[in-house]
Amino acid sequence: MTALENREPAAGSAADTLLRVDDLHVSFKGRGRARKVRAVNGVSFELGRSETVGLVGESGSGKSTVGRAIMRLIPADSGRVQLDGRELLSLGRSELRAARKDVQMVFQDPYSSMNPAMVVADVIGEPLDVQAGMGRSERNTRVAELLEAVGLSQRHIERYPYEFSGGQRQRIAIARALANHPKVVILDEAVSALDVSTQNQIINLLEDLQAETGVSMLFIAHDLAVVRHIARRTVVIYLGQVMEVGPSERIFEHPAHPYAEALLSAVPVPNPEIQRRRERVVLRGEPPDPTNLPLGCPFVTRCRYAMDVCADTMPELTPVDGGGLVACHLQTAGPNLAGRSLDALGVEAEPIVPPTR
Amino acid sequence: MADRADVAVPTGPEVWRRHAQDHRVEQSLDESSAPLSARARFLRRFLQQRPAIGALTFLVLIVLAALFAPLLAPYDPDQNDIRNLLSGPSGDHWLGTDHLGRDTLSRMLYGARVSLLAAVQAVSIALVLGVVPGLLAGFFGRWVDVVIMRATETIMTFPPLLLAIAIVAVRGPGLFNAMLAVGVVFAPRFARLVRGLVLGVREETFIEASRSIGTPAHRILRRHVLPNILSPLVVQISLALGFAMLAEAALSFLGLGVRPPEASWGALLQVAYNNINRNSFQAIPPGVAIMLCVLAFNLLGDGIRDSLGKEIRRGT
Amino acid sequence: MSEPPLLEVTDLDVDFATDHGWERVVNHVSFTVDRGETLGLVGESGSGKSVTCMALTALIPMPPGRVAGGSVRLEGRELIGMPAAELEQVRGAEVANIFQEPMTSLNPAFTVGEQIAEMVRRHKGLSRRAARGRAVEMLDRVGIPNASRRAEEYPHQFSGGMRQRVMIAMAVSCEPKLLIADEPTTALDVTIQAQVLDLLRDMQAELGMSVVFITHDLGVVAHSCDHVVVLYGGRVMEEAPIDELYFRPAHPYTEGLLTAMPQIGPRAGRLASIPGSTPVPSSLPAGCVFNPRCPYVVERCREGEIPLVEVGPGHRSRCVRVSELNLVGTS
Amino acid sequence: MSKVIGRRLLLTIPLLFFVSLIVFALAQLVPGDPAVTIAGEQATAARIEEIREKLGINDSTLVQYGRLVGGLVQGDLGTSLYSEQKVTDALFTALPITLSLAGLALLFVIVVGIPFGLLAGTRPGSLLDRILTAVAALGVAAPGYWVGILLIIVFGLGLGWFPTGLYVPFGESPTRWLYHLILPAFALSLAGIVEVTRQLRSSMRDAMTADYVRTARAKGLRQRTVVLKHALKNAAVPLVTVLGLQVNVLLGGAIALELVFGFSGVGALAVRAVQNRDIPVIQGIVLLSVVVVSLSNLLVDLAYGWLNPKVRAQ
Repeated sequence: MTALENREPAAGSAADTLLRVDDLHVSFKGRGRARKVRAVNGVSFELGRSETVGLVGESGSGKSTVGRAIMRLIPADSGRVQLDGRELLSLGRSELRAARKDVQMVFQDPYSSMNPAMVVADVIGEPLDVQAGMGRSERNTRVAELLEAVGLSQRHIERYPYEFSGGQRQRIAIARALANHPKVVILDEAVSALDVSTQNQIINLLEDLQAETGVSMLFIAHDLAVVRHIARRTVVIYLGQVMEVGPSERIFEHPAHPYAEALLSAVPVPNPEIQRRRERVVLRGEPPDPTNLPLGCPFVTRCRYAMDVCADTMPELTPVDGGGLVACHLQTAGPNLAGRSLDALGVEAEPIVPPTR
Repeated sequence: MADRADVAVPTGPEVWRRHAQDHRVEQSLDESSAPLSARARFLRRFLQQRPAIGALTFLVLIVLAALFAPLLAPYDPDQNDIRNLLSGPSGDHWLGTDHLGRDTLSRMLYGARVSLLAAVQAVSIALVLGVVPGLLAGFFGRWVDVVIMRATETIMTFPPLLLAIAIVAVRGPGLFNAMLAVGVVFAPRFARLVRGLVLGVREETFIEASRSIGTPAHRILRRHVLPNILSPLVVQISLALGFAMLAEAALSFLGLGVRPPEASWGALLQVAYNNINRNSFQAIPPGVAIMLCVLAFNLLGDGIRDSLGKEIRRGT
Repeated sequence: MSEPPLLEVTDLDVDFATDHGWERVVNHVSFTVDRGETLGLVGESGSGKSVTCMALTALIPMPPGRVAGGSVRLEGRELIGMPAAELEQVRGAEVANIFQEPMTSLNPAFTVGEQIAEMVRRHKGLSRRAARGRAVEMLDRVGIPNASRRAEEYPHQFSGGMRQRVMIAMAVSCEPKLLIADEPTTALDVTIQAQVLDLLRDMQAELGMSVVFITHDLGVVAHSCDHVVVLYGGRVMEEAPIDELYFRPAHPYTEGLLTAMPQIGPRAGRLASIPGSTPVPSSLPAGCVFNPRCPYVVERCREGEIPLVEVGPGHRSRCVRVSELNLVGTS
Repeated sequence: MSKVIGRRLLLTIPLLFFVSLIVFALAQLVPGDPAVTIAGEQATAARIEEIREKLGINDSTLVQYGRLVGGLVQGDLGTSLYSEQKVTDALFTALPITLSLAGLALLFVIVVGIPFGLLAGTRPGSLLDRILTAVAALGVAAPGYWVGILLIIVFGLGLGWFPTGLYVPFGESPTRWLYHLILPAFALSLAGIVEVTRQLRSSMRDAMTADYVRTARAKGLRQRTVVLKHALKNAAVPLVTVLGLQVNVLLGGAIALELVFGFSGVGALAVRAVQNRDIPVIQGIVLLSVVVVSLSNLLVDLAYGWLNPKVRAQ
């Protein structure tokens, strides 16, 4: 029985599922004598047609690893990734090459993600050469079309990447990703390296492109405000595990997981008055060593509501009022919140020191 | 203020949204000049490197002198002149003569052929023996990498000149054997360089981006890896040519390279050294020639490196 | 204003040498920092905010940089042109710095304890032993568990957040009067950022320091600062007390930044943004440097040098249309 | 620390195995019959057979290799084909000369190269930097033995300040030992001085622009402390690499210089052995130099551990 079965469809899943990630596990061999680093530890979520899902987490949460594993740029230990019902993880080499047409990626660093020796026509044209086998003139027509679509002039077709600014390069990377009409685009911290106003331009562009082409987007980011804006649903992960998933509106207004609550509370609000008034939850300590995770909930070492049960049992994903799922004992074994958000708890719980092992 | 507006100017988020919408496609790009290809950018930067230009000019002149040695040389390089043994520079013999009365200038010109050719030979051998294992080690990694790298480490434990001498000892003295030895000594250095470059390029996101498109491995190697390691390799080839000249000169000086009466600059130095008590001047021209050539290869290499774009300068 | 300000920067000009000669990256920047106050220095990348602060104690590399003019007074003493040996006594002891990258800002070859202790020995003249003790005490004060053991460890054995705590411990170890924090939390995760911001605030209260806080994040400014200077193209665009800036901005650029700030609150349609990109020092436009990106641009904006004018108590703006525009701030 | 040494020594075992194979291959690859070479073209068949027996060439390859390794383990490197002298004896006579020459040259490299590198690296673009860079460019291009010849011409034959040859053992007279070694050691060290200057210059330049140096300056440390403590310790990592490689280069360079100055060191021995195709001597010299180079590599690794805590942790 996998994590996603046996659950009402309304909870954490999309209406018309396009991409389904189920119980994904990815690990790396640690350096030297260090043990295995379990980067992704049973992550499941779904992405609907023409939907944008945000995947948020801090560094070391495994969010980028999820994206790369879906793309099969790194091997997964176990789990399933289905695109339109077709399993991606078991595809053979040539099938995989063909399937890569449907899932594309935009990377964080707009500078290293393009071969400096190629002109824009070749950068954007590469997927067309490789996948579509287009003739040169046909290809260049399509490249010009794509440039236009991402807000660049087709006069730039023979220019080199070094001539463009970071934001412009990211537009080129988006054009490259869209070249073969993919079904899904994975954006891995695609706007993190940009200034705020450039960031907004790119986000607006992505929304326009989604409206035009109906492409689905998995938006991986650490910036909560950006995810709040672009994603209809959000998946919050911590140390390779899903803590909470659900409609962005609900999560951002009434987080059900203590980690999501703390994460949101930590984001400074650009308003001095609110900033002075608001009570912040400042998490103590730092994430534990990823080679030596707690048996139970990975968040137990920093959680202010931690109970004894949290230390040795990982809670199941449980439905929450207002939509979505949360993996927290407060919802199941603890003071019964009956599927409500954390604000309902009302009491200021003292953090307990989890048993060390 | 005089022009103060009576009607309030609309302000706030809506204005900015509309403003951004109006300027959506206005992406500034410096279009004052035509786009330059990587090669054109390289050439433009290279032409600004005065020492490198000087070095290149010098090397071209030396190569021409070597090519046209029969036309330029005032005497037959092997012709003895018993009336002029170990003479100093004079109108007849601009650079004097050696102990057999042979004209030093003529021998220098013919020696340039030998020295240059030997350097090219040694570096070509080193490239053939080094680049392929380096590519394999860098691209395949795992045990291939381990084996190849261990082998290069072992070879590099030998002092280079000593290893060359040992190889000459086995194969017997002679220019080709000497250059083969120098090539073998150099090969592991090229192997390591190429491996490092390949590893560096492999880490780049653009390789990952290309893989994610579904680009087959051979195309990645051809379109992404090779173009990005070629330029740093050229830099090293230029430097290696200098070192090979030094190595040839050393082996010939020790009597393990070129066989008499053929001349190379190292062999000329040996003859000059043997007669140093009678005429010290003869030691100057071949030494200066070697030094200037090596210097030129080094300056050229530095110049090429400095002309490469920042983005492909890694690893050099 | 009975007491003179702690730091008084007047008309500071900083140039950098380029292929085309000297380029001005900081142009006539002036501001003051009062005792115990936190001043925010805000701007996008390339606005000159870091260079300004590094020029205060001559930390910019010279060459290629140079301070071309202006004055920096710390308690009335002029720092520009101060002899190097004297300036070394000011750095660390009176003006301390924290930098953005805690990873590269600590020396990888020495233990963190040694790196704090050497500074204490230098400025406080403590013995080797006493300085060690002080280093451990400081590490403990910034919340590093097992301080005496961790003092013996090297920077690579610390996480990003812990390294920034080490930097803070080091910076405040000689109880400076002024702390310059250059994007101290930009490289950190939000939950760690919150810890570090709180720590900085606690240390400031404890030691009564003044702080200059350099950041591009208006959320962090709202959390930490009393007074704000907005920089663009190496110039001061607006300067205001914190609430004034957020609720009554007097420069279109500030309005644009506030509008573009993505918010956690309910989603409000399309994101606003400032079109175009920040100018490079070599090709600044004539007139107001912001005019090519400004929605309120008129003919007057494109000519001459725009003066910085007083629009309220402690509130100044470099905009010719400031009296005509009723700019909207944060709601 | 002892752990590092132990692991290093363990790693040397496969290396020595490889080296013994290569050394063995040297002898096997010699074209023609070494017995004929030794006996001369006119020797009788019986005489040649006698020599073959003595050399053990008639045994199988495996037996021959076993004998080589067996000899190595007992410290026996065989006998010279030419002089009938034991190879170990020949090496031990020649080694002090070469070590004196290379050691003094290494000292020059360190005491001249490091200050030059520091001066050039901390004042990039200054007149001094430009002069040093120009001299360095020439120095790296000039063959050491040629510089040796020039020194003989100027200081020996011309000015008569220094002797132009003859090695005096240290035990006999330390001052005359030094006096006779100065010219060749200087000529030998030139390339190394240049290499160290260049390397230290560039790594100091990098270190001086590093963030941690900015931090050190922001802490109000004296410029001297910033340069000699914070920058130098980090810049020293590539410097140590270069110094380690110098051992290799100096041993090679010593060969020609010994010839120029008429020292009968290992280099001179090697050249003579090559001319005579005296394979056992060549084998011995190659093995000896590998041991010396491996020892210097060990020192380099230990230095890395001290300079770079990250390496130590692994």
